[in-house]
Amino acid sequence: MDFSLSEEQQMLKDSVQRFIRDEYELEARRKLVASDVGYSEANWAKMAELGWLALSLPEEYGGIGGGAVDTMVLMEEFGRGLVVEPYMTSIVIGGGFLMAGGSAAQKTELLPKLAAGELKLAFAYAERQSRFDLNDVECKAEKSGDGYKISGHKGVVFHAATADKIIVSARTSGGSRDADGITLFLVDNNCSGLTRRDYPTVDGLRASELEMDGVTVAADAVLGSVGGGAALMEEVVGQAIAAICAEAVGCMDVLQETTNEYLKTRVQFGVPLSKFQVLQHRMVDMFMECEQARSMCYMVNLKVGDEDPVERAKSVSAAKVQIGNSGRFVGQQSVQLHGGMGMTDELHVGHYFKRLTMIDTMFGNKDHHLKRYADL
Amino acid sequence: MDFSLSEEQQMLKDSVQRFIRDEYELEARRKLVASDVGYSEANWAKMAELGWLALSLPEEYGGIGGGAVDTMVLMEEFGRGLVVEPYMTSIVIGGGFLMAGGSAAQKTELLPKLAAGELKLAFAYAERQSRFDLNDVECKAEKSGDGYKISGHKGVVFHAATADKIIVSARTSGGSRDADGITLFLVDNNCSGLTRRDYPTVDGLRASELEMDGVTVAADAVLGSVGGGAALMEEVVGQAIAAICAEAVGCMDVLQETTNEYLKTRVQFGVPLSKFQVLQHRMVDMFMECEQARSMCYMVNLKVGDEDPVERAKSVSAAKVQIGNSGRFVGQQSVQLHGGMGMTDELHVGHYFKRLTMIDTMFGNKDHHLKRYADL
Amino acid sequence: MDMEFRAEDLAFQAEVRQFIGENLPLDLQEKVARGLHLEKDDYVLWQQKLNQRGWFAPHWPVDLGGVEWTPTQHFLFQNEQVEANCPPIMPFGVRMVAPVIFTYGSAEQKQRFLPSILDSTAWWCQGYSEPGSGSDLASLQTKAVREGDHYIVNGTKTWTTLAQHADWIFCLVRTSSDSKPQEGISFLLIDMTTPGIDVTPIITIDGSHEVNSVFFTDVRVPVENLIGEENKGWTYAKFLLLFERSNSLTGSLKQQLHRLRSVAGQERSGGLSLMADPAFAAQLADYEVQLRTYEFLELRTLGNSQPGAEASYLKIIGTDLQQLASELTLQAVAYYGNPYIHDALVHGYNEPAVGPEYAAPSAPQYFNYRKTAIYAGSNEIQRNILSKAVLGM
Amino acid sequence: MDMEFRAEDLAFQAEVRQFIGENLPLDLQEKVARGLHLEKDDYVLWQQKLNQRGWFAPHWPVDLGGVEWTPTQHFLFQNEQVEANCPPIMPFGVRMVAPVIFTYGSAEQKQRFLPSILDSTAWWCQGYSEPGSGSDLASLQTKAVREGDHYIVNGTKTWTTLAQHADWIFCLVRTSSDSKPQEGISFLLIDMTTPGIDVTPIITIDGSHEVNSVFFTDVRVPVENLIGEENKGWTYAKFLLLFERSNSLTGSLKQQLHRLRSVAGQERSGGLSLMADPAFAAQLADYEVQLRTYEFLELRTLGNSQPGAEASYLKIIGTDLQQLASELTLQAVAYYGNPYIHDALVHGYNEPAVGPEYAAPSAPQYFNYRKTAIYAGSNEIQRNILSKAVLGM
Repeated sequence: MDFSLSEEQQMLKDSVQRFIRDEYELEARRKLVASDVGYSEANWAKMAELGWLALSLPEEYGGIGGGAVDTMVLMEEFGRGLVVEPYMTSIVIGGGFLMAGGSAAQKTELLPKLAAGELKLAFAYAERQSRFDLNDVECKAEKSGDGYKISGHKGVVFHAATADKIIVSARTSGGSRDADGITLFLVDNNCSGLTRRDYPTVDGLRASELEMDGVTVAADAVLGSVGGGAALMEEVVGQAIAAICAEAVGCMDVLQETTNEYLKTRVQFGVPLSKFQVLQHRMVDMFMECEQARSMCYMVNLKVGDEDPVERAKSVSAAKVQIGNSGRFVGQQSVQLHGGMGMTDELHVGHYFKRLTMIDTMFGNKDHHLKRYADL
Repeated sequence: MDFSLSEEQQMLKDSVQRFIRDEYELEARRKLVASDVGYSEANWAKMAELGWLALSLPEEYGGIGGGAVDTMVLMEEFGRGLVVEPYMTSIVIGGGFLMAGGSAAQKTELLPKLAAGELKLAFAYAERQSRFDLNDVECKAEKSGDGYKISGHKGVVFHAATADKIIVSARTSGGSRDADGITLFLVDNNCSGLTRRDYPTVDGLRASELEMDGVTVAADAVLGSVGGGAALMEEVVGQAIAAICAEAVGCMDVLQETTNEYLKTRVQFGVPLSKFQVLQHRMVDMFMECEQARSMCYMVNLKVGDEDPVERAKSVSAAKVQIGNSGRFVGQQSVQLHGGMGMTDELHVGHYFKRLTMIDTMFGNKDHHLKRYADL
Repeated sequence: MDMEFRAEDLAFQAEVRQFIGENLPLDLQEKVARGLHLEKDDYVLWQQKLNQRGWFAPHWPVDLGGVEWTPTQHFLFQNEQVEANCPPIMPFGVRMVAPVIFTYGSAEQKQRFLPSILDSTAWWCQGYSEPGSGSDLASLQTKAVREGDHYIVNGTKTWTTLAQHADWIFCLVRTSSDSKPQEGISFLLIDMTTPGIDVTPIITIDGSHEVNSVFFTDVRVPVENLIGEENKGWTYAKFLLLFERSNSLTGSLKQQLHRLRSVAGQERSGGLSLMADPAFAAQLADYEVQLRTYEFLELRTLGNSQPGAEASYLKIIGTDLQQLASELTLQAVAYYGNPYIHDALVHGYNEPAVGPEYAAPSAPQYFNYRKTAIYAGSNEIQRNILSKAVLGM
Repeated sequence: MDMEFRAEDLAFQAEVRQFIGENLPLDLQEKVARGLHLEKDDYVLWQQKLNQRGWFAPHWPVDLGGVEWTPTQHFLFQNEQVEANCPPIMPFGVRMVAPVIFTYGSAEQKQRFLPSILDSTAWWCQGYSEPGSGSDLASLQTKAVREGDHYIVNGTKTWTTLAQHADWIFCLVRTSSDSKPQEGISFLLIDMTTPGIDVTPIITIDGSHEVNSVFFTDVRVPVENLIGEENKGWTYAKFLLLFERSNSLTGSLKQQLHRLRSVAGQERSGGLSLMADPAFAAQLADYEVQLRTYEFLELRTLGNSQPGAEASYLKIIGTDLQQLASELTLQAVAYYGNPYIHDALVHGYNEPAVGPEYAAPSAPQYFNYRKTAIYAGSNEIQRNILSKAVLGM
């Protein structure tokens, strides 16, 4: 058992930290968020150049072959920088789906482009009625010639507007909430029958509503086996949760450090706020939440590849619960301890708080995962 | 709307306070708890003499005709004194059942004796499998001649050893957890077929396990209608909960006052503990829990007679939830803030804490009542 | 002790209901119900309707325009307003500066300021906090120096709610630095059109413009705008803070609960209503129990016309519940807490909603409500007050 | 980063399991599993078995009887002990005073005291707290005055765990009142049979006799029983406190969880197992998540042989979880938390149980475990330490 970073991981960490320092000052990020696409293509190209897009992809397809812990190192620093580029959707999720379920042809065609920054992917799974159940799928794909015709609605699809292809879950058989009968499709973003409504999100990202009205795809657009999408989603979403836990840890650490610093400099009643015992203990509680979140982040990234599906699912859900609880406490208290200043858009505190709030929602909030854990 | 006490209620309060001051010093109580019967017959006689046993009973049967608020005033002071006499089981519950469901003959025979302190009652309802569901009754009563034969087990029957008669819930029809088909019986304590195992409880009271093996009762032992026991229990247990909420408020107030006093006198690091901000805020939280508990105690005692059964049940369950939460916090923190001293049997802090802990269990803990509230 | 409403109370309640039914425009009612941003005109319209009926300032002395209501009537009045989704009353004039004016002001000041507060032709804002003085209000640095018949005011006020609409600001200013910080403070009324006043928006984390910084540069304020005595302003400030904190929240909490139940009733989980989800149902029940507790805590203090320490615990518990309700609502809408289209929060937005219409205000309200535990003396400050005032620690 | 156990780790684990299987008496194992009171002989028996195998003091230096285990082996060893319901190790000798002796003691002291700690023929207790010195340990008043070759000790120690069995007590005593409270403290080893020592039981709220007051009246202690230098005892005391606080709790928390799951599995609710009750299942899952978090928090600190600040947060979080598990267990047994038959908590009680056998220890354990947030420096004190040591506040 060993919880230390390898030399390569430490170098990666340093490299991302440099990037954040140079490119992700709060004002720079604010401009990206307000820009047309919502992030920087130049940053994306730089990420390709630095090998980060290739990090988790297999060596035989132009990747570096890193594991969950490598992605964790990167995502934690992305969390510290509040990075808005679509790394999670494109690389962790999109790449994850291709690796776990892609055919040889799909891998050969798409993975090298992904690694090179020439292709972006998004993942459309949520529906109006589905809440956090990945298998609650009403969107339908019907056999049509050699291919399929897909119709239905998908909600809150992150970074859909800038994706080249969207991975869509649709039902090829079974009832609305059956695990069996869900199939994943690689759908071109600009294909006919697909209508997108794009919008910003509260945490400075971009997402879209998709309406599909008889979107036609060929048979080779199927990702994984027909009807076998549930297991594939379970696997890849597990990896995404492990990665987002790392992002959350990065956010929390920044908030904890910033708040501690603020309390030491803000003077009220003639002394720094850091001299008030109630605030000292609150900070200790925030610190302990950060340490606990980090522990579970390590745990899930070490276990997300576990062969036992129950142990893997328990690890994923337990981590998501802890991250949700810790993120809520650290986020809320950072604002509270900053007082009025914490309420302003001007300080970065609120931005981290909003991101942490939305991370709890991603792939199921703490209530969802607590129930899933209990049911396992 | 008016939350003040009437002149009579204030006099009652003063009178109980005098009794507690004179008879319920911690050492005196300790002796009662260690005694054979676990309380004082002299105190019981005095309660009869002072009219307290008659307080809630109807005037036409030798009572005073008081309402829930009168009982509340008394029970709050009993809580402050950690009174161990069986007022709750005998008068609030026993008397409550006779008033709500007793036949004219039963009332005429029993209520005057109850008011005079010549009769004690207990209530046997819980069973090994029932948890907090009053309608989960496996104990059976079968028709036998003009009367019934009762067989089965009843657990944790408070003050059964000293009761003259025990009110027993038994099933005359229906399945294990049906609301219909439960009948209440007045069973003589020394009747044949009834075996009792008596024991002390963690909070200094007495309780018993009952085994009934063909206990024979006459038809006039039925309390209320045959098969209609569920509604009767719901009503009387509601009243009991309202009364026990008042007892809990008395306990909490003592703990809050005592702990505040302790913090002001206990010096550590050269200053009284009351000068530490963390402990100040903790005390404020305890104080607020006491005020909230008191608010719900008033609420439930004003609403426990409401004609709308849903509103009545919601009031009862909401109050029990709040009392459970407040009692837990105030009890635990009183021990914590007293430090090592709070852990000793010698101080009264632990005794109030234990009583509050057990009050949460009585008639369903906070989880049970939260669920009941949600289901209403 | 009793909980009965007397016949006259019920008649009063019916009268209030009828008045609201006849006077509250439906589109305004809908705006409130949906949690959309309200414009200045929305507030003014409803306040003027109430004033026409003589119900805008019921807590004022009768000779100045108040009504002799019982505590129960006050309670019923406020409850009905909220149940019917009336716009909230802006407190800065009628509930905050007015009691200071009619308690400590001169006859001239009463005559000059109270009528325009009553008919809502003057909009007030509050100049208390400063960039360096948050919890420690008494450390404020905005200076007022006497020059003939005027004070010359220099300094900065911040977190000034809706100052962008204000005609007047009531300010705490430092008129002496000689002794204890509390002793050199004065209470000034300042015309917002005076030269040298500059209002700058502060955008909060929910993206809204609710608060402002107000900069004062050599602002000349006539001495007749001083309330009471020079250097005694702290007394009036504390008096006002008690009113600010003792704002009844039961009504608005119930409104939040209605909205939460309505949202949860429309959300689906596992093919059923979210209300059927045991974890959500338990949290909702827990919230309802806490709200009922808060309501009865408030009712118990109804009789006290002069709010004291209970103002602090009602503030702590009430704002905790406001935050909790907003959090549960955000949880309820799941992924649809994410979309943020600023214009969708304004009445008259013509695009179709992203996801369910009720979802849009959820996240902004959750973020915005973090302020409730900070403003009017943070909940930490309230606990300090209680530990001293009530527990003698 | 990895979580693999290497082949040698797994071999070690198997070795430990086999040893326990062959050496732990079944009735002792059952006593532990059921949460009954353990006698002195129970502890000693198991400690001696471990010592015969060379596993009683693995953290000691190898030349004194320790073993060169990796952190992983330490972890596995402790885990196996707890999983198999071995009696806990009494820490006062082997884990508390022994490190002080082998770090700061003289060669003679090592020779004299360590062997009897190793073979459990000497039972130690801890003389730190005093009636007036709880959180503020350095204010202690027990005096030791040098008279020739002896110290004359007068004063009172309290909360002395299992002093009724002790042969020796290690004491903090005041040898000087000249300077800062911390600077006049010395660390003395005192033979409990010395005249003038009086042990009085303290009964705790769970009804058990676990702690004591120890009174010293003109107790003569040879100067060779002084550890290190006179007046430098605070250094040794703090060193020892770190060991006390850094006790791994993962194992015992898992044991509590096993018991809780077993109880809940046997309890009925609405005709089903209590485990099927959504509210209970959610609380149990929440507890399991917290425990898993604690376990990995502990694992992350495994590598640090010298415990630092993490000792404080592990203590806070670990004891919170101990209390929570005991509370959930009490909730699980519902009405059967009420009966209190003192003798039923002792092995060999021959009456049938009142209600289910597993219920009897639930309430006493819940009450008893309130101590965990108080002892070894209350959790409030731990937060003070962390805010200074880690956060620099």
